[in-house]
Amino acid sequence: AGVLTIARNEDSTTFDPIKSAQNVDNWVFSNVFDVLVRVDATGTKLVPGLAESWTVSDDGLTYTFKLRDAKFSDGAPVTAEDAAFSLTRIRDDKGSLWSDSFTIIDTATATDPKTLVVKLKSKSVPFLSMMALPNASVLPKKLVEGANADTFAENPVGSGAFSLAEWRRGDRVILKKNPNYWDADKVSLDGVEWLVIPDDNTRMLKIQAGEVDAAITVPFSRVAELKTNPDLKVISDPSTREDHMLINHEHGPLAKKEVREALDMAIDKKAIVDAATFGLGEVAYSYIPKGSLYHYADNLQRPYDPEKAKKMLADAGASDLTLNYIVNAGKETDEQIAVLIQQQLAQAGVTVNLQKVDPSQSWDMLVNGDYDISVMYWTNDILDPDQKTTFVLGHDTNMNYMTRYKNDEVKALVEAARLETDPTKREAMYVTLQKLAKGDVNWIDLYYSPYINVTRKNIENFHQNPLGRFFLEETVKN
Amino acid sequence: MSAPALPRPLNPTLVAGLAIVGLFALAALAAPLIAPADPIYQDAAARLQAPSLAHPFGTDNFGRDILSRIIYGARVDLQMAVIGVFFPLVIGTVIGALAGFFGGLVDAVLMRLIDIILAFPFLVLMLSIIAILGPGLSSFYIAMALVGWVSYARLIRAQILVLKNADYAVAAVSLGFSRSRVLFRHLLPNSVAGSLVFCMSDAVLVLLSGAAISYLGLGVQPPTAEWGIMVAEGQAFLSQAWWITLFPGLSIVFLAFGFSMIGDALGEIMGVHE
Amino acid sequence: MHRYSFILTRPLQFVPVVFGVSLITFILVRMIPGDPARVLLGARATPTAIANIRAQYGLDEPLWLQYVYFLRNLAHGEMGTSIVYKIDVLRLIATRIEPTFALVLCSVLLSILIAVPLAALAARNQGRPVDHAIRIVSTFGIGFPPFWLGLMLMMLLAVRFPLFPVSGYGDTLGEKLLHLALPSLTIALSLSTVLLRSLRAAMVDWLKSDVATAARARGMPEHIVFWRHVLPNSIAPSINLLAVNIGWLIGGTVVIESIFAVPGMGQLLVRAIFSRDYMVVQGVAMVFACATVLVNFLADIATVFVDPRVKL
Amino acid sequence: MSTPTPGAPLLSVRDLTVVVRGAQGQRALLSRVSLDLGKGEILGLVGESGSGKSLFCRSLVQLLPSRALAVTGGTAVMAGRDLLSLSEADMGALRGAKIGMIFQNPSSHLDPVMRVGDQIAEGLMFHRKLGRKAAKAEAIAIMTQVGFTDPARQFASYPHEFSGGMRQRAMIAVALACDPDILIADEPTTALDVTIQAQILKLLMDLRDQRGLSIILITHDLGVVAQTCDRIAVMRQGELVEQGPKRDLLARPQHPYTQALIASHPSMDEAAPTEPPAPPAPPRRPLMEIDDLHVRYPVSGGLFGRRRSFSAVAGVSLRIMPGETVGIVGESGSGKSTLARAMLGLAPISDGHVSFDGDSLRLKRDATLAKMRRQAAMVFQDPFNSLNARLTIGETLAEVLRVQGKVARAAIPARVEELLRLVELDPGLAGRRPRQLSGGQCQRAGIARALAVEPRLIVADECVAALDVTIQAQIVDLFRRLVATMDLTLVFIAHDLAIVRHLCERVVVMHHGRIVEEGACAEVFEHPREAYTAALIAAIPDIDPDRPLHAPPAGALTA
Ligand SMILES: Nc1ncnc2c1ncn2[C@@H]1O[C@H](COP(=O)(O)OP(=O)(O)OP(=O)(O)O)[C@@H](O)[C@H]1O
Ligand SMILES: Nc1ncnc2c1ncn2[C@@H]1O[C@H](COP(=O)(O)OP(=O)(O)OP(=O)(O)O)[C@@H](O)[C@H]1O
Ligand SMILES: [Mg+2]
Ligand SMILES: [Mg+2]
Repeated sequence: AGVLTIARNEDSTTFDPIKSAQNVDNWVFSNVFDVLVRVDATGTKLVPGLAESWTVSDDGLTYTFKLRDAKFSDGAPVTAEDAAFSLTRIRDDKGSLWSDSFTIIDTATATDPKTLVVKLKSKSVPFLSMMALPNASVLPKKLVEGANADTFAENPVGSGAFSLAEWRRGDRVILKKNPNYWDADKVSLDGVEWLVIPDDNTRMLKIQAGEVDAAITVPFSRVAELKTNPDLKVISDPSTREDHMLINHEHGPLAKKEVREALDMAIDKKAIVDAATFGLGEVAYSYIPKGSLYHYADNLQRPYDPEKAKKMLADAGASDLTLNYIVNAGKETDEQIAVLIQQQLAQAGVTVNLQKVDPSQSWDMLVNGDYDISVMYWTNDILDPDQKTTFVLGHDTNMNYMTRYKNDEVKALVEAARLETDPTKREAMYVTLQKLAKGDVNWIDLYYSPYINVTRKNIENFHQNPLGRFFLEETVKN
Repeated sequence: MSAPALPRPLNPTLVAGLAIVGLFALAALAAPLIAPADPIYQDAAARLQAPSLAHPFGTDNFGRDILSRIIYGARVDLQMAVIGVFFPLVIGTVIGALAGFFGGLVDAVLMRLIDIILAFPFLVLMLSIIAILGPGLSSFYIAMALVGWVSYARLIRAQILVLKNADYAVAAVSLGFSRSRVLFRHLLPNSVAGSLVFCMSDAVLVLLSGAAISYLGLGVQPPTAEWGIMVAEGQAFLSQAWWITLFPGLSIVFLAFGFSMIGDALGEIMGVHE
Repeated sequence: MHRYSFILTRPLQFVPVVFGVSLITFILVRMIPGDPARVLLGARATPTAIANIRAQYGLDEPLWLQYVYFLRNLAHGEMGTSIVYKIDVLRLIATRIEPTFALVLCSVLLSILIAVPLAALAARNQGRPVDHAIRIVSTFGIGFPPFWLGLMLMMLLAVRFPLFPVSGYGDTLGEKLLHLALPSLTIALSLSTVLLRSLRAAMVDWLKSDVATAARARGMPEHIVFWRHVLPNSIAPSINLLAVNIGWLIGGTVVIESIFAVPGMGQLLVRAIFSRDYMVVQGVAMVFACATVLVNFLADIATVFVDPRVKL
Repeated sequence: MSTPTPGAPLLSVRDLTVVVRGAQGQRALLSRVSLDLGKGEILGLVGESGSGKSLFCRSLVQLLPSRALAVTGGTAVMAGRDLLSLSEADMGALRGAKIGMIFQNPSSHLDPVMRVGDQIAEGLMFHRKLGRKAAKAEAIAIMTQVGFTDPARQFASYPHEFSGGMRQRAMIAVALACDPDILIADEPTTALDVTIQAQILKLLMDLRDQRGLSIILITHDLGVVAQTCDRIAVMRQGELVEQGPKRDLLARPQHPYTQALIASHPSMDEAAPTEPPAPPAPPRRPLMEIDDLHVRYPVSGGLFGRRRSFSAVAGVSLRIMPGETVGIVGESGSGKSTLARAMLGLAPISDGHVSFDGDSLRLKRDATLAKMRRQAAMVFQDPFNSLNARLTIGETLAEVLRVQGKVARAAIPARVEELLRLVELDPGLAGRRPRQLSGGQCQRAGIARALAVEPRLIVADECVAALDVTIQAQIVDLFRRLVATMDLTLVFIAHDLAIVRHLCERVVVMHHGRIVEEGACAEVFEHPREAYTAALIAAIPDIDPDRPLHAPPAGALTA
């Protein structure tokens, strides 16, 4: 019982699920809305959501979902009609940020109030994982249709465990328990308040002062100190976040694999883990993060060896390499890593010029290829590795995530893996992909890091799955 | 009766102010000689060390020596204070003088411009310019110059407006002096006192703006040692390692103190408050 | 009486100022490299998705045409739609306006409450230890970065001695004031030093002035000389200073807002700049501009009432 | 109030000594000054500028201008108590209540942001414990007494809404509010023109007669003293050099300084320069020709800023021949300085023509101005403000010489020295800035600067007002010499009609921006045609105590 107050660093931007692609929104969406298929707490399995069960046709093109008896917070039943509407909407709506990902849907129709049939244009194994995206939540057709979308975003009605009571912009989102939630009996909290406290120090002081029950995105630097506080619990949950160094393959010597290999060896990832995550992270060695589906634990790890790196660079004719490093301004950790990498690469004779730019601008520079190296991170939205793999290795329009990495064998394999229905074969394909990418040094994997949250002692079951979903329906405030 | 000119005793406030600023300037100039360590060298073994003999002001989360960073930071911060004030002072003085002296359309246009800039949210301008030109000192100076001149222009213009009707200005005109001579030799020297006093407190404001920008993450390029960014970055370690923020913070305060004292003294000497 | 005629005519000057601010903001924010659509879409952006968004918000039109649209909307009392928040900019601003203005107001009042008595104490004891102490402390006050000061106050007065809430904004008036106490104090500590110095200087001068001597010559005791003659005369120049500072404050509360999690416009503005939410930047800038112009206007009115000689 | 026994003075000062503590130790500013003030007596305190007159009065009420000054000896006994050793609280009770003070410069001593009436009532409420209403009634009564015409309205006015004369009266009202026994009036009329000066002096004398008030009147004008005082004390360099009843002292001055003071006083009676006027020269072209000149200043208008204007000069026509010496007189604000400035193209001409040496300022503005700048020069009214405070006198002069280019560069220092000598200034002062000079020295520097141009025409605005009478005489001589030997044309503006009469051939009388009378000096002063001119002449206080002062009617104050 009771209301759980959670301090986070940013406010929600909207309550229309198709119009946001941000974690801050998704994490609240999954409290308020429900999806057909959910990802479980471990982040590796799909489990029933609004759909009690589903079947896939043999050609892999037709998905039939059986909906459970669920109600929206206003008491109206959740129907297959609503689900069909929601899927069509995320594909077709002008304001949808996700149309690209859902064009694969050919038709979505309700054959009866509880049965949804989705036909795909072409086969896609990751499709089911996509259904678990909070953005694909099932919305009440009646309330959203037509010109109502804007008013709906202000007064959303969903079938999640909580419903929106009030949104004080910039301050807090106030949710109250949804009595109509299909699994309402299990929900212990009377409500949830998501408070916005942008400053890290303030957020930590806030929980230390006992003014909130939980605070999320704890800076790694504060963990040790918070752990000594007997009133607090520091919770570390595995995440799919991976920090990596992008390399622009088209820039001079960086086109040479040996040079990229040398760079990989010149970077002491352990030191970065220690400095940036205070030892809480782990050295990364594959683009599919540890704990995710098809992660390859035995992937190649090049040893840290600046001397060898120096020699390799000399052999490759790049002994006086100078690199332009785009640093995202405003993120302290990014700047710290930048300084550290600059110093490490210097040992291998590489001169690194740091160029700090506003994060919104760095996107443009990366897309335009105005960079040599830069550190970025990725967190998975869906459980299936296909999404990230396509973006990173699949030669899509993003030039393989701005790296301009080219390997046709890899490209073909990415396509094939998407269509492979046999899990074992599919896993083998992804292992190969991980090996190939590592071999080509498409980028340099740096580290994996966990989600660190902190709660007061009296809070139980406050955790996140690797995709970031908070299971507040299980959280208990004593 | 003409009293003999008494030798003016040195103004103690001025001496103290100059001494403080001079000390920092000296530290900046002699940084390589007096700094005990390389300000950007990271020593993984010496992270977050409290002040000790080896590191009198302690080390930061990269194991960098804070004393050395402060000494090298003096270079950047003094430069920021000086350049951040110099251009606004010069631009503002010239514009204010022209507006006040010529009056009419020139004045009307410039005054509206001043109104606009005064009403313009400083932060929008600052952040936009830094975003356009990229974070770094030169963007900072440009932003400061674009906004900062307004205060000086207003001060000077108000002075010139009064003084251009003063008898000595009319007298200068009556003696056939050229306009530029009247403006630059007779009016301007008599109008700058207020600006000079103001520029001392302005220097402090410039440093603080720099610190605020650092807080928002758009400060100087890493790994440059600069006090504002040191304070901003050290915030994360406030409860574990107070020394990371305290010493650069105190440096800003002391430099500000020096500037304020010079400003006070200039005010007294030049009789601004009459 | 025509001494006050400016109250009617001055507001006409708002128009060019607000227009100018809108034009400069418009050009400036669009000169910033970076694409709002890409910011919105994040890492998964694809060129088609980007083009889609740009078209939706009219960002693919020529710049001048966008400005024309903007002006046309403005004429209808609209300021466009926020790209990030997807709602009408004016409505968005309306939800954030109160905390910022409450914060500015409290800070200014608090500064005055701090500055006037201290300035009086210092000026009346000019050259004595009290005076030196006040001047030194106030000079130090100017030099502290506000974000540091704020954090210190928070650690002291909210965590160590839990007198005030750490951060946020309340529901009721009482709660709001309680929440604004620390942020206002942080601002006031630096703002009051500026005021204090100018007031003290003016008071010292006026204490030595002929006006004070004349009052003493008619037998007025020192406290009457001070409160009735010196103080009113010293205030006038500080009003202008205060107005300029409030102007700076209005657009500069962001750091304090973000430290104390005050849900105000400063935070909105900074996020909008970083995410290239053009219409929001535009809207907030114009609200700030109007507020600044208004504050200066009020200061003019105050000056006219304080000093009967002033004509505008 | 007990009347003191006859003979026993109301205030008795003995051996008053005031020192200034500086970097090099003490310096006495007042040394052992002793004097008495009887009941109902007006004591005139005269002496050169800086002799300690103001200081003397301020010591009596313990209001020394600076902390560096201190009373180190002496007594000032009033009703059995020594004023100099009273505590601050006792002194406070006395100030205003028993001793009223009128300060030298009323403008700076009135609180600009407080209503005049409140400043008068303030003392009443404090000393006499009157309520707000009663104090207001009393204040209005006093205002009526000092000559305010509409005190009920003027009670609510602010000082800046008053003319100089009215402010002076307000100051007097403040000083008299609590009905003091002693009034100290420090140069109450210096800044005023003769007509207003006469009104105020008359008022003080009336008050003495009505209330039995004792007055210490400080002034540097012997005429004022002669007209108003009973006794005179003369100060010089911090010492009281001579004192005695008015008539004795004026008739038989003992101290050489007093003698010099009296001898240099210009009198209207003395005949004009003895030499007969030169035979009329063959008619030449006028050097300066002014035709229906108007100068209007904008005044802020009504509610919607409708422009109104005020005519400072309204239709003046005047011709000045080469070699002529023309005096311009008239009450304060009559437009003399404005006319002078407009003549030289330094004030905007709204209407009419000014021609210099045949060239019209309107038609050929640039050319005429260029010529004028090289051939005409002005001496400004305010000696201090017309010099650039940041330049030394030497630099100021050298700059003029350099810009004008009439003297070779190498010869400039010598010429600067020569100019300084010409105006009786020690060339050693060349390195001083205006702030380090006395008012009189600044005024002479201003004259030297005008002479540096080697002009054909000098317009001298009030150029001797701040000077001791002795130096005044020397400057007048210098001008006379220049006119005679160098064919200089002189336009001489002055309040002091006596000097004009001494120096000028022709005089122009101005009133409200117009010329009301014009003619040969002797003619106009002997037989003024206009009543205004006659009033001006009559208002001049004469050093002869037996010529009573003619004050114009008090109604003029409201103008
Ligand atoms: N604050 C001060 N510090 C030092 N010397 C001062 C100060 N005030 C006045 N004096 C000196 O005291 C002397 C007497 O000054 P005081 O004002 O009494 O002259 P005064 O006779 O009233 O002259 P005036 O006719 O010009 O008013 C002058 O020499 C002046 O320089
Ligand atoms: N710049 C100005 N703006 C408005 N009014 C002015 C200005 N200069 C002078 N006046 C007004 O013009 C009138 C004439 O002024 P002017 O200085 O010529 O008088 P004056 O005869 O020289 O007086 P005084 O004997 O006091 O020097 C006065 O009423 C004055 O207030
Ligand atoms: Mg005096
Ligand atoms: Mg005049």
